Amino acid sequence: MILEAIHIILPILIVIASIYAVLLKDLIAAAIAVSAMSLMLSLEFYILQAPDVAIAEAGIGACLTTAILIIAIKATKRMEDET
Amino acid sequence: MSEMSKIVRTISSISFPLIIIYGLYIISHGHLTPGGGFQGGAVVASGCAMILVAYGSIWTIGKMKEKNLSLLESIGAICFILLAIFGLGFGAVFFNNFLVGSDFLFGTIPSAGSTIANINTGGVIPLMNFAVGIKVIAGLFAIVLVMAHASSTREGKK
Amino acid sequence: MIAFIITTILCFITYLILTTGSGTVGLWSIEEILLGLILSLIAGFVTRNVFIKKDLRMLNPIRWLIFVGYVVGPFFIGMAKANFDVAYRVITGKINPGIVKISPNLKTDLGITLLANSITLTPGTLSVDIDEETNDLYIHWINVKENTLKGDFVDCKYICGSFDKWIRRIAE
Amino acid sequence: MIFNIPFIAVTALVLIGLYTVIFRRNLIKMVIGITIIQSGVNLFLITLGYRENSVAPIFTSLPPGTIVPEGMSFPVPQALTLTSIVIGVAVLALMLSLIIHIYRHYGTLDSKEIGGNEE
Amino acid sequence: MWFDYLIYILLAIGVFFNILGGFGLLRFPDVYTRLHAGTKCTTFGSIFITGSVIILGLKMWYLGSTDGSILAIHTAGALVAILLTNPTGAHAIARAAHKSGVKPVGAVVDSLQTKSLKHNVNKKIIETKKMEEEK
Amino acid sequence: MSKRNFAAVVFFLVIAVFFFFSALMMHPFGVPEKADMDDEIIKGVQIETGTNNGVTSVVFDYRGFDTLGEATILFTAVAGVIMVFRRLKQ
Amino acid sequence: MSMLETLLGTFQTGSGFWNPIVWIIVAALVFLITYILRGFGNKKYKKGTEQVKSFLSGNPEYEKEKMHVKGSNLFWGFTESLKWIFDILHKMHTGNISDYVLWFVIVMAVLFLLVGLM
Amino acid sequence: MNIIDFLLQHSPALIVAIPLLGAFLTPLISRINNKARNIFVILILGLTTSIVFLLANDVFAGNIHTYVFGSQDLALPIVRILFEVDAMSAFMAIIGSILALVAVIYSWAFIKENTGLDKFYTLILLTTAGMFGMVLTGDMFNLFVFLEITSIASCALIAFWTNKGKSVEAGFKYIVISSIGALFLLFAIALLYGQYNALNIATLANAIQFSFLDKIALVLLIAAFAMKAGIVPMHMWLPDAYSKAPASVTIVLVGATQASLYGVFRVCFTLYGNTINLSPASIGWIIVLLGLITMLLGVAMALIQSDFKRLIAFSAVAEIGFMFLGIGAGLTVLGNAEMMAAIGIPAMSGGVFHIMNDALDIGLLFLVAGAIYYATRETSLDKLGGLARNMKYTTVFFIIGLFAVSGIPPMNGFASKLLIYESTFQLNPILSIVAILSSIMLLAVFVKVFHSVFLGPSLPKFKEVKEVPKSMLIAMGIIASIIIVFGLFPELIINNIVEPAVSALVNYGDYIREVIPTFTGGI
Amino acid sequence: MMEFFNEYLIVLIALLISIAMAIIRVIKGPTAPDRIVGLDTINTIVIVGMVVFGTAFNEIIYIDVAIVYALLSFISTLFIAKYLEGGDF
Repeated sequence: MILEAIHIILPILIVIASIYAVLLKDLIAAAIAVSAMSLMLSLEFYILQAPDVAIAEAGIGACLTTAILIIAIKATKRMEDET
Repeated sequence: MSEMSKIVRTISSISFPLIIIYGLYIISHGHLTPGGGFQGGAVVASGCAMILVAYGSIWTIGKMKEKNLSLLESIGAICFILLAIFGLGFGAVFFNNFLVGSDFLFGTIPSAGSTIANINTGGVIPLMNFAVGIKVIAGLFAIVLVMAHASSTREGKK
Repeated sequence: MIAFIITTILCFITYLILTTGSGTVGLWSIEEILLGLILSLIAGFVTRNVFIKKDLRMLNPIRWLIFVGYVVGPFFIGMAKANFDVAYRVITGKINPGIVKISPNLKTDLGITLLANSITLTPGTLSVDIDEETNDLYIHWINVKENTLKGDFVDCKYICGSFDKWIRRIAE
Repeated sequence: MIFNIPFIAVTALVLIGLYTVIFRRNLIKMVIGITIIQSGVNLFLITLGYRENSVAPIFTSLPPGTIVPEGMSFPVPQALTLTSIVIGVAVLALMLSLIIHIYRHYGTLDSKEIGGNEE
Repeated sequence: MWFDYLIYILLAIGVFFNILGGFGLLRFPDVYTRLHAGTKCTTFGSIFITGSVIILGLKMWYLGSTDGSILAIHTAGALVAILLTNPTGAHAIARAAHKSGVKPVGAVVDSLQTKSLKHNVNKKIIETKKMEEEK
Repeated sequence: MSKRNFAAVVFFLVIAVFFFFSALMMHPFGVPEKADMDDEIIKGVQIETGTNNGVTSVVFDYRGFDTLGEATILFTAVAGVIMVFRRLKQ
Repeated sequence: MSMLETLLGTFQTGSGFWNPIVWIIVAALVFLITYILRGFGNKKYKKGTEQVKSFLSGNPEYEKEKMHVKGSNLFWGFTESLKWIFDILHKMHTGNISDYVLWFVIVMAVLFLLVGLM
Repeated sequence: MNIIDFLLQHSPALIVAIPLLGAFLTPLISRINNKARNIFVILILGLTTSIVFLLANDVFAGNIHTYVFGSQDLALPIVRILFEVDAMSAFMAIIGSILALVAVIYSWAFIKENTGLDKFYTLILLTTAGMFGMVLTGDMFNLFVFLEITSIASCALIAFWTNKGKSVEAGFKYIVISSIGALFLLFAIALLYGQYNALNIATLANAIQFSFLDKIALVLLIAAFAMKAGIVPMHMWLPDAYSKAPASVTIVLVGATQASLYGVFRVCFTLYGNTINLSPASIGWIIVLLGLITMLLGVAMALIQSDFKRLIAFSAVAEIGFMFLGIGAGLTVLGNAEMMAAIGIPAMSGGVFHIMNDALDIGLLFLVAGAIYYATRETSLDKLGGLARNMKYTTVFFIIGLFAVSGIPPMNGFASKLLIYESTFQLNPILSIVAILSSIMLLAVFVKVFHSVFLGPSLPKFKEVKEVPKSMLIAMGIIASIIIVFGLFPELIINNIVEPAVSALVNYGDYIREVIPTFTGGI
Repeated sequence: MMEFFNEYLIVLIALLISIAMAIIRVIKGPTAPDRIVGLDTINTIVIVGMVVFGTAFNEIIYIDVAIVYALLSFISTLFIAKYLEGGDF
């Protein structure tokens, strides 16, 4: 019962984080939202009984992806221009 | 301005060996606990990325050239594919786990069911873990290092 | 060379702690110990220059004992106080913040780092910046007592309590 | 027995990523969209391999009372997801390094301005 | 079993502080005060929750399971890692916030601001001196 | 809304509807219908490959060639990144 | 017919055959005839006389570079008369990555409607 | 044990493993010497090519090779990765090996003056290995992995000239397109896996019920592969990528595109072969229509281009339409034995033969374009002119390519196009009329190029232009001679290579029965 | 045994509520440092959640993942902080 509740709450949080990763104009904020999404995705993997994937997502998704994104934003520019 | 503050540097220095040894632990216990070559490699590469962010990419590239990293990655990949080809030589086909059951290196078979961690199992899998681990460490760190260095020397090029 | 040996030993101990309960030689199996030795040699070789920089003061075991005593004793108590303080402020919303400067007169990097982290985790304070040369700390204080302000500096005892003495004993 | 919420979340993630790639003009935003699609597909694979009241397919220190084939989640989707994650970071790194070069050449990240005068 | 009650109590304290951290994150007005809530409360709550897990592991070990010791030691490792990295992260965020120009809301005193001002003034003086010397 | 965006929204909605229905038509969450291959692997992990971790045995033994491909992809990406940021001859 | 096929046809389709060797012989014959015809005219060709210069209704000859018919000028009439089609085609190729992905989505949606609903 | 037997037995694995090993070794060897590296790469590709021919020789005799990684037994259910080589796979592998070998020989001189050459050769080897893996594998996820290898490596290769903004941009477009395509491919694979708990193509083909989810997966698979193959209207990345890449990369890219095309055919014929005619909306007709649009639009766009390489790229799009037309016509009559023998087999052999012809023709034209770029540093048709005086051999090669691509006898393009025209005429006359029309327009396009680049007065700025180096001429000569041989003796090729490949596609039952002996479908 | 461990699952739900609050801060925070504070909080809570879940399912080996998180989550924070400080990498 409680496990099912967790399986309902976590995907919703993931989707919310991903929506805001798209909507935010500040690319740094978008990168932070992607990182948060990745973190919760990893928790979801962990709860879906896949600890191997959770470690990989921790190392790659939550850490290195953010790092590369931030480096790329640093090399280009921060704000997404208003359309 | 390419270094972070003293506190961050000190903590990075302290936790760097811990992250490295922990990543190696994950690599070496890949066949027993969650983890393996990719995960452990990612952990160690992240640790190196921490040193990069704490000390700056110019300091880091003085310690570790990307050429050497590329070489290291090649060596890891060659080890991996040679282990696969050894399967052709010793056993019958590619990716044959020729060491399992041979009582040689990592050759024993664990008792069925729930066991405690016995590192001396898995046949060729731990060796492959190490090869892939070397490869992933060098590869991921090379990506971060090259990109960081390129972004920090942008003004110099223009 | 010394740095290499020390780092290797530290890595080996960490590895042994991580792999307890694996066999019969003590708590470990013989293969585990061998593999751990090899891996910690590698890790020690890689990290020797980053981990230790000409500062071998922390080799003394007495300092470690004091450190453990510090963490369990005054530090934990301070931390508990801090949290009830923050809880109080979260609920009531009473804050009076400001950034102040203290000069704890600690020489080593490790000491100032320990102090800064302790301060971050204890009552109402948060280390914001550090002066790289003079080791002065800039502290965000959630509840500034205005009678303690003397020019730029604030006396250490209002913010760190007895921490700086402990840390001087540990790291200097 | 819940109402397939994880599958719907997967669909939502894929669609959000696709939306980003189609409607957003910033190149880094598009890359973020691709990352989101990637996450969605990864989540899908893992979700397919989940069995109720199961544990991970690892025999070390197994919880007592686990039934061996039925009480374990599938190992194959997890292996596939590992591959997929590494592929994702490889693609991401390449895309971002190309974006850095594009910015150096064009001075902008707007996809419309960059590809605009194509014959 | 008083052990179980101890575990429950520790868990309850930990959960309370973690939720308090989240609550404080929403309630406080600026970055620095939010850092107070977000770092301190969650670290403290984590200590209690991991502490309860450690006690559980020790209890299992006492009851004769080797797994218990592994549980206790690894959880302690996680705790050490949290204690090592969390305050440093908070410090890095605070420094970054201050350098990127976020000012503390309702600050009584801000000596870092004056310091950086002074620093800038000094830099300008030195630069102008150099320029004059070059001329 | 331009003509392009209107068309995009329409076709996007079509795709969304189909994906949504496919999500509803999947097997119930947590109850897979068939499990031949994975059950076979789980049974054979300890005997055939000598490992305790099923995922690692799948990654390196049963589907080792995928892993070779994955390692190759990382190698390719690193080669590509280094090549893209190489120093050009003037 | 079948006799002829086996003799000549090196390549049989469902309804006929084709022999490239014959083609080559024909091409060679044509080339030979052309060469002979060219030989007739070649006798009267003298270098350095008026004969060599091109005659443009008495106008002076342009420079070499201007004489060259540019690639985009070729088939000008064809493209001009079908301008509306090519305009549409030009509009399709925006060079914008989002549009590329949008075309993918459109094809996918159409295929979904065709395959999924029927 | 005989060495040939040993090689033959392990050839499916070796074909992929040797280029990979070569790619991993190239950075090490290029530290020694640059020339050693070039020779090493050519040796590796030569070895691979010879093994490919060894395998193909055996496969065209009618055997299907299976190779299980990790263990030799083929017990059910299939848990290991399986390589399954039938004649179609061997056919594609031959194309890939020829193209890669030619590309490496060509680039010896072509990109000699650039930096970063060790990475360049590494990536070429990796692209080739990915191509081989894609066409040889019998496992869906493995297909995805090799698709990604191919696309990532070729993306980096497209952006090789990083000092040009356009080529970096083309590389970025390519990677976005291919990663999105690959992700939807993975989604489709996951859908199939979730239903049938299998990844092997044969096992899946045995189990597929053509339910709603299967339809979704089919659409995703076709759309993703078609986008990677450059079908209109998803072709727009292709001119960008082809025209901005170095010529020796483009020729490898042609091979990669055709590997994606192979993906479409493998999915339609083998994976869904048993059930594809259950769909009321015939997939075959959809593919035929896509092929028609592709032909017309590609050739129309090619007519108005003013850039040499971009023009050839659009004509490559048109050529892909021919293959889709031929093989789609075969797919419409799949399962109907009489129609298959009358229409399907000729149409499909035309289509399959055209895959090889397209690779050779378009490859030759791109190499010529690269040679002209090498000599003059110019690709715009408006600025080029009168080059026939300076570059005689190149002109001859271009004429050969022109004749071949527009289907003029006695080149190879004519044979395959004739087969397609005749058989599709029986299916529906409009199809063949459209095909002939676009073929004529293709001729017009290349006459334009020939006129404006090679003919005309010799321009003063190209006075100093010389013939290109020998290695480039050798590379072009290899392809040109293959084209002429294929054109002169098409029956030989069709009987020995194309017919087995076509029958491998049509008799999909054999492919499945090789793994699952109890399978009852198929012809 | 299972009934006792389910207490930990209730703790997990409470932690999820806390995560939701931090998510609100991440998406709402007016400046970038606010968002990082939220991210940092999520990090810590996720680590604790992992420990709790591993205990709840009596899987000792799962705790390793939590240690990885505790060590690595710090790094992404550092990267963003360094960006905001304004220095080159």
